[in-house]
Amino acid sequence: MRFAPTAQQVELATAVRELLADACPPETVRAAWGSEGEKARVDLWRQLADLGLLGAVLPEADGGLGLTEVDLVPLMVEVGRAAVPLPVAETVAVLVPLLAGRPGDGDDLTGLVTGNLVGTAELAGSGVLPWAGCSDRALVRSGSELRLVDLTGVPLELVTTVDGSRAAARTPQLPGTLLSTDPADLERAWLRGALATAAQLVGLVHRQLDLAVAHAAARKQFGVPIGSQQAVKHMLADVLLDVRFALPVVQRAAVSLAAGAPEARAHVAAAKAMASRAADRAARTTIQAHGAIGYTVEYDLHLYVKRAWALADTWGSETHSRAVVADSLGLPPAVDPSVLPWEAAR
Amino acid sequence: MRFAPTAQQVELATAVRELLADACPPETVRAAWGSEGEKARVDLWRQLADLGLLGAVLPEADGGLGLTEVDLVPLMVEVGRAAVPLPVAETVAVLVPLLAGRPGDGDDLTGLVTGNLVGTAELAGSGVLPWAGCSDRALVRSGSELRLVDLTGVPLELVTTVDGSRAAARTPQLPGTLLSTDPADLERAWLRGALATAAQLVGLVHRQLDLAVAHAAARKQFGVPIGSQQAVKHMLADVLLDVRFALPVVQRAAVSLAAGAPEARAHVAAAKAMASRAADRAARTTIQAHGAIGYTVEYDLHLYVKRAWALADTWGSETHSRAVVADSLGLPPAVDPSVLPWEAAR
Amino acid sequence: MDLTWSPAEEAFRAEARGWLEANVPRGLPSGDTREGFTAHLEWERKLFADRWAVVSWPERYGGRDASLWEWLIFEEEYYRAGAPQRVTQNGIFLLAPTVFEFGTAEQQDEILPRMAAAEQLWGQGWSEPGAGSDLAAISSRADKVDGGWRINGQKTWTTRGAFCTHLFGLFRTDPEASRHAGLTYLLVPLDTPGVTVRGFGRLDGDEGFAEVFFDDVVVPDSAVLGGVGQGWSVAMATTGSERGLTLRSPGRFLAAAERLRRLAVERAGSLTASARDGVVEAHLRAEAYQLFTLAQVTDLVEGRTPGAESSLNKLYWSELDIALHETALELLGPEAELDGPWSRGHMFSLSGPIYAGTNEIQRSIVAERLLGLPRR
Amino acid sequence: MDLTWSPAEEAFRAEARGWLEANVPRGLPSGDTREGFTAHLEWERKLFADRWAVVSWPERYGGRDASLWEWLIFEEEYYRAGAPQRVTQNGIFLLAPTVFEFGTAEQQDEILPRMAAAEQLWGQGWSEPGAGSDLAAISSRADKVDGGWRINGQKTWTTRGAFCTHLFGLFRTDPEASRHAGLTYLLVPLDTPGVTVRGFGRLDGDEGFAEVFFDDVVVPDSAVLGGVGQGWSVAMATTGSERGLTLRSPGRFLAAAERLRRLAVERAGSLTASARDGVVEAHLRAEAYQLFTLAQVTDLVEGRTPGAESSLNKLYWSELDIALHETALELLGPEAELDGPWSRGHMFSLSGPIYAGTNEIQRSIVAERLLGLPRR
Repeated sequence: MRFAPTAQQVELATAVRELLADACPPETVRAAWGSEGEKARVDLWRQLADLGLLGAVLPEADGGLGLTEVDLVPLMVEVGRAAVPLPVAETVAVLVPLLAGRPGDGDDLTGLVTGNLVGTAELAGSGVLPWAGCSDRALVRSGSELRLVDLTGVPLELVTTVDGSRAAARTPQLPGTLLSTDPADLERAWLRGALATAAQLVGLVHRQLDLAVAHAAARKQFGVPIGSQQAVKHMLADVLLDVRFALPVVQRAAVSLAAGAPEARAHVAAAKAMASRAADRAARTTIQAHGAIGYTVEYDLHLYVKRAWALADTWGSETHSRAVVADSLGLPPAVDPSVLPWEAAR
Repeated sequence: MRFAPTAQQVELATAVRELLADACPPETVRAAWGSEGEKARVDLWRQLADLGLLGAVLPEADGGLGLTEVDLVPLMVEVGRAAVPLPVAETVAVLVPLLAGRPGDGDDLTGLVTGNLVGTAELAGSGVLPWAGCSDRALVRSGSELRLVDLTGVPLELVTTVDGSRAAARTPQLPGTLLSTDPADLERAWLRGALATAAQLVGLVHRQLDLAVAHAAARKQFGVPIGSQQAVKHMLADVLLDVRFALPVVQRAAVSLAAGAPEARAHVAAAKAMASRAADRAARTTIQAHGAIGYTVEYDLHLYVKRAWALADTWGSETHSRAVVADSLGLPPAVDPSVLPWEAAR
Repeated sequence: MDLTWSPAEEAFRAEARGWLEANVPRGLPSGDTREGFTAHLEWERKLFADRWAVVSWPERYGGRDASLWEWLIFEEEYYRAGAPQRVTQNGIFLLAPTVFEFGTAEQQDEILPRMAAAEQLWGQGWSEPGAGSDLAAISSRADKVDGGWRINGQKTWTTRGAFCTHLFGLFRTDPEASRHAGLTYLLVPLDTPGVTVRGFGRLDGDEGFAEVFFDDVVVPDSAVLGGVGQGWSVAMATTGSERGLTLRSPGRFLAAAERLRRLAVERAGSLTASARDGVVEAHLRAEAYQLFTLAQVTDLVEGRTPGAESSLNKLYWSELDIALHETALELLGPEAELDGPWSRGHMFSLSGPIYAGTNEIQRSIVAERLLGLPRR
Repeated sequence: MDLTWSPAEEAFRAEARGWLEANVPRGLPSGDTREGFTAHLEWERKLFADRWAVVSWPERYGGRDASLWEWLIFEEEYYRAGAPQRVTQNGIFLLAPTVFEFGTAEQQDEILPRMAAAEQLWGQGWSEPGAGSDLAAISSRADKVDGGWRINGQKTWTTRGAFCTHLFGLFRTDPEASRHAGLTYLLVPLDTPGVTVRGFGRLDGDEGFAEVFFDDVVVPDSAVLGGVGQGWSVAMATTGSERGLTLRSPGRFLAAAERLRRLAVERAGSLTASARDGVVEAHLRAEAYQLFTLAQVTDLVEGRTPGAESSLNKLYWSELDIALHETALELLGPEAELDGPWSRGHMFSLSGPIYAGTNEIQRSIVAERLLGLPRR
C-alpha cells in the first residue's frame, strides 16, 4: 500500500507543467478561439511531441516512455490546468494505445506520436466531434464498432461552441476504416477517454481556484480584501474540498484500469462523476468569487470555466456516470413515487 | 386581486398566537413527551375549544366561525409555531369538515368541536397513527374507503418516536365505521390534512428561526456575537428565504382548495413540497447555528425541530408531493440514463 | 385573499396578448451586438408606436397609466409571447423611476418621452474598476465649473454601453466627504466631447459591456438629478428598483419554466429523474416567485413598502434562474456545449448573483435588516 | 500508486475479521445510557483481553504495535462486523495520543494500561458554557496551592461524562495571560472531593452529555500534562487527532454506506430516484473519504504531516454522514419518525459539523491555511 505518485511521476508532471506554463499560457488558449491561433496550436503540438508526451504510452522499445494510465493521470491534470486547446487526451490516452496494439495502422500511429498528425475521438454518439477543426484523424463509434476517420479533405460543418477553442463540427456518418468490433476494445477506449477527461477536470478546477484565490486576496471592497470575508472564504474552501476528494478517486480509477480490474468501469465512472461535479461547482463558484470581472471574456477565467463545462458533460456526464456506479452497486431500478398514497404511480 | 390576509384573518391569528404563547409554551410541549403532560394537553384542548377553533369551519348557524381553508392557514401557522402537542390540524381541518357534511355522525362532531373528544387522522397508510395516545377518534383509510375508529378501549401498541410528544401507535387493521367510499371525499380529506400540515411547518420554521436569531445575537465566541459572522448570517438568511417563499404557495393552495378548483391537488402538493423542504433545511441550519446548545434536549429548539421532521414526512413527503406536481405538468416518466452510451439502460 | 383578476384587467390582458401575438418578432439576433441592437430598436419603436413600451407611465409620456397589476399582467404576456429582452430596460426600469421621483419638470419632459420612444438610450454608470458592489468607493469625480460640472474618471460594466446615447451615473462632487456623502447623480450625453466608450465582451462573448472614460467632460448644471451631494440617496431609490420587482418580473421566469417544461416533453427519451425533478423545481420556484410578487404588489398598492424585502426577491430569482438553466443543460446533454439560447441563457443567468449587489451582500442585508442580526 | 495489501496485512485482516465475527455482541443498548454504558464496558474489556482494544499501542500497554495501515484495516473490519461505537474513544483516541507525546513515563505507565483495560474511563473537559468553538475563552481556573492546584469553574458537553471516572481538560492557571496563554492541561479523577457531575440529554434524549462543576477541587502537581502554561499547544495536538483520521476512520462510513445500500435493496419498492441517487452519493463519498485517507496515511508514513488538511477530513466525513442518514430517512418514509438506528444515527450525525470546531471554523481554516486567503 502506497497511495501517492512516485517521484518519477511527480517529476514528469512538473516538467509538463513547466513546459505548458511557457508554451500554453492563457494567450495561447485565447488565440485558439480564432483562426489566428492555428499556428500556436501546431507549435504547441510539436512541443508536446518533442517532450515525448504524445507517444508516452508506447513501450520504451518503440520510442515511448512506457507509461500506464496511472502515470498519465498527473500529466492529464497538467493538460487540464493549462486548458491545452488540442485533443491531447484523445490522442495520448485513447488513439495511441488503441493503434499501438494493431500492426496495420503504423503510419497513423507514427504520425500521431511524432506530432505530424492530431487525433480526436468521440464515442458517445453525440453527433458533435470536438477538435474536428484542428484534427487529422478521428476515432468514432458506429453501433459498437470502432472506426478511424481520415479527416483530410472531409468537408466539416463547424459549429459554434461555448468554449470557442473546441473547433467542433457536426458529424453526420463519417466514412472510416473499421478498427475493431470487439466490445472490450470499445470499452477500454471509452474508459481511457473518460479517465483522461476526469484528470483534466481536476487540473481545470485547480486553475480556476488559483485565479479566484489570487483575485479574492487582491480585490478590495468595503475597505478589505473580499477574500477576507467568510462568504468568499467558505465558497472557495468548498471548491478545494471537492477537488481534493475527487483526485484520489481519479487515481484509483487509473490503478484499476491499468490493472485490467473488473472494477475499472465503476471506478472510472466514480472518478468522472466526482470530477464533473467538482468542475461544475468550481465554475459557478469561481465566477461568483470574481464578481463582474469573472463575467467577462477579457479576463482569463472564462477560458478555464468553459473548458470545464465542455469536459464535464462529455465522456459521460455526472448523471450518466452515477448510473454506472448505481449499476455496479446492484441497486434495483428506481420506482416512481406514488402520486397520492392510494393511487399507483403512473 | 388582493393577495394578503384580511384584517379579520390577521386578528384571529393574533388571538390564537397570544393564546398559545400563554397556553402552549415550550414547557407544555416538553411535558407532553411524558405521561405527566396529559392534564396540560386536556386543558389546552379545552382552551382551543373555548376559542371556537375546533369547530371553526362549521357555519356560524351551527355554532362555528364559518371559516374556509383560506382562513385556517394563518391559524395553522400559529399551531405550528407553538408545536401544539395535539392533533389540531387533523380535528379542525380534516375530521370536522368531513363529519359536518354527514348528519348521522352528530355526536362525534359535537364532541370534537366542544373539546370533549380529540380526533386524529392518518390516510397515508403508513401503519403508524400519530396522536393515538391522546385521541378518542381516528380517521383512517382502508383502500379508498374512509373509516372512523372509536379508539376508546382499543388496545394500542404505542411506539417511541423521535418527537416524543406524538403519542403514536402502530395500527394493525383498526375496526371502524365506514364514513365514505367516495374518492372525492378521500381526496378532499387528504388535501386538507396536507395543507394544514404545510401551514404548521411554516410556523415551525419561524419558531426555529426566532430561537436561532436570538441565540446568534446573544452568543459570543471569539469576542463577537456569532450572529455577526457572515457564515451564520447567510445560513439563517437562507432559512428566511425558504419560508418566505413557501408561505404564499401555501396560501394559494388554500384559495384553490376553498374554491374547489381542479388545480387544488397540484397546488396543495406544491405547498407541501416547499414547506417540507423549508422545514428540513431550517432544522438542520438552526441546530448548526446553535452549536452544541442546540444539540441537547435541555434547550427548547429540539421540540420544534423534531415536530418539523415528523410533519415534513407525513401527509406527503417532499418527494411524493413533487411527484404530484410532476404529474400535473404532464411530464413524461423519467428514463434511466444509459449506462455506457452503447448499452441500453437496464 | 383574492387571486382573481377584474374584468378590466382580463380585458387588458386580452388586448396585450392579441397585440403581442400579432407583432412579436421572431429570431431577433442578440441585442448585445451592434447589429442586434439596431434590430431591437425597431422592436422598441414598434412597442412605443402602439403604446406598449411603458404601459405604467402617464399617457403624456407614451404610457397607458396602467396599474401595477396591469404592469404585471403585461410582463406575463410579454414573456409568454416569447418577446425579446428589452434593450431599453436600464433606462425605463432603472433611470425612469428616479426621474419620476427626483427629476425636475424640465428633466421629466426632456427625458421620459425620448426614452420611451427609444430615441435616448440610457446606460448605467455606477460601477468603476475599484467600486463594484461597494458603490460608495466611487472615485470618478465631477468638479464644479461655471454653469456646470467637469467630469474625469472611468466607469465600467455599463450594460450595452457601446450602443447607448446617454449615461446616468454617480460622481464624486465633494472629494472631502467620505464614502456615501459627496456623491452626485449626473446625466451625461455620450456624445459630449471627452467621453470615450469601449465595448467589451460578456461571458457569452457579446459586446454587452462597456467601459466609459471621462476626460474633462463638461456637463451643464441641468445634468444634476436630485440635488448636488444627494447622489447616494437618489441612487439607492434606483437600486431598490433594480433589485425589486421591476427588473425581474415573474412573467419572465414563468415563461422560462414553461419553455423548460416543453423541452423536457420534447426530449422525453433523455429525461432522467434528476432532470425531471429540475423541471418540477423550476416550475415550483417560478410560481413561488410569482405569488411572492403578488403579495408584495398587494402591499405596495396598500401603501406598505417592501424595503429590505427586495433583497429576498433578488436572491430568489437569481438562483432560480441559474437552477432552471442548469436543468436545461442537463437535458441537452452533450449538446449543451453548443452555442444556443439555453447555453446563452445559462451564462446570462450567472450574472444574476453578481450584479446589483452580489448575493453575498443581499444575504447580509436580509440577516441584518429582516432578521435583526448584529452588524460586525 | 500501490493499492494492494501485503500478505502480513492480509493476515492481520483475516485474524481481526475472524475474532470480530466470533465476538461482536448484537443488540447492545445505547452506550449513552447508564445501563448501556455498563454493557459496553463488558465489550471493551473483552476487546482488551484479546488485545484488540488499542491495536496501534505498544504491547506493554495492551496493544499490538500495529502500523497505521493495520490500524486502518482493523477499523474497517471493526465497523464492517457491525461492532458497537467505542465508549472509550475519548480516552484512547483523544487523550492517549497526548499522553504518548507529552506525558511523563509515570503518567504513561499509570494511565495508558488502565485506559486500555477500560478501568479508567476518560471524559473530555474542554468546552465551557462561554467557550465552545472558541476554546481560548476558557475561564475555569486552577490556582497554585502547595503541591498541586485548586480548580474552580465549570465544564460542559462532556461526552458520557456522567459515566466516566476521569476527566482531561484545560484550565486557566495564569489569569493575567490572555486567551491562548496561561492555560494548563490537567488530569482530574472525578471522585476528587468538590467535583459534581450532572448528566444531560443529547438530541436523541440519551444522557450522552454532562456538566462538570469544580468547587475547590485540589489535584496534585502530577495532574499536569505537558507543563504548566503549555495547555494550549498540548491541547492542539489532541485537536488534531479529533479532527484527523483517528476519530473518524473510513471503515465507519464504508460500513454505513453498505448498510444504506442494503436498506435500498430491501426496500426496492419505495426506492425513488432521489433516494437511489443518495445511495450512490453515499457510496461515492465514503470511498472518496477512504481513498483520501489512504493518501494521507501514505504521507504520514513517509513523514509528511497533514496539518490543516485535517480540516478537510472533518468537513468531508461530517457532511457525508448527514447526507447518508438523510437518504436513509427518505427510504424509510413515514417510518423515519420512529425511534431506531437510522433516526438515531441521523441525530448523531448532526453533531458532526458542530463538535471539535464547527464546520464554519474548519472552512475558514481551509481558506486561510490551505488556500492562503487573508484573515480579517
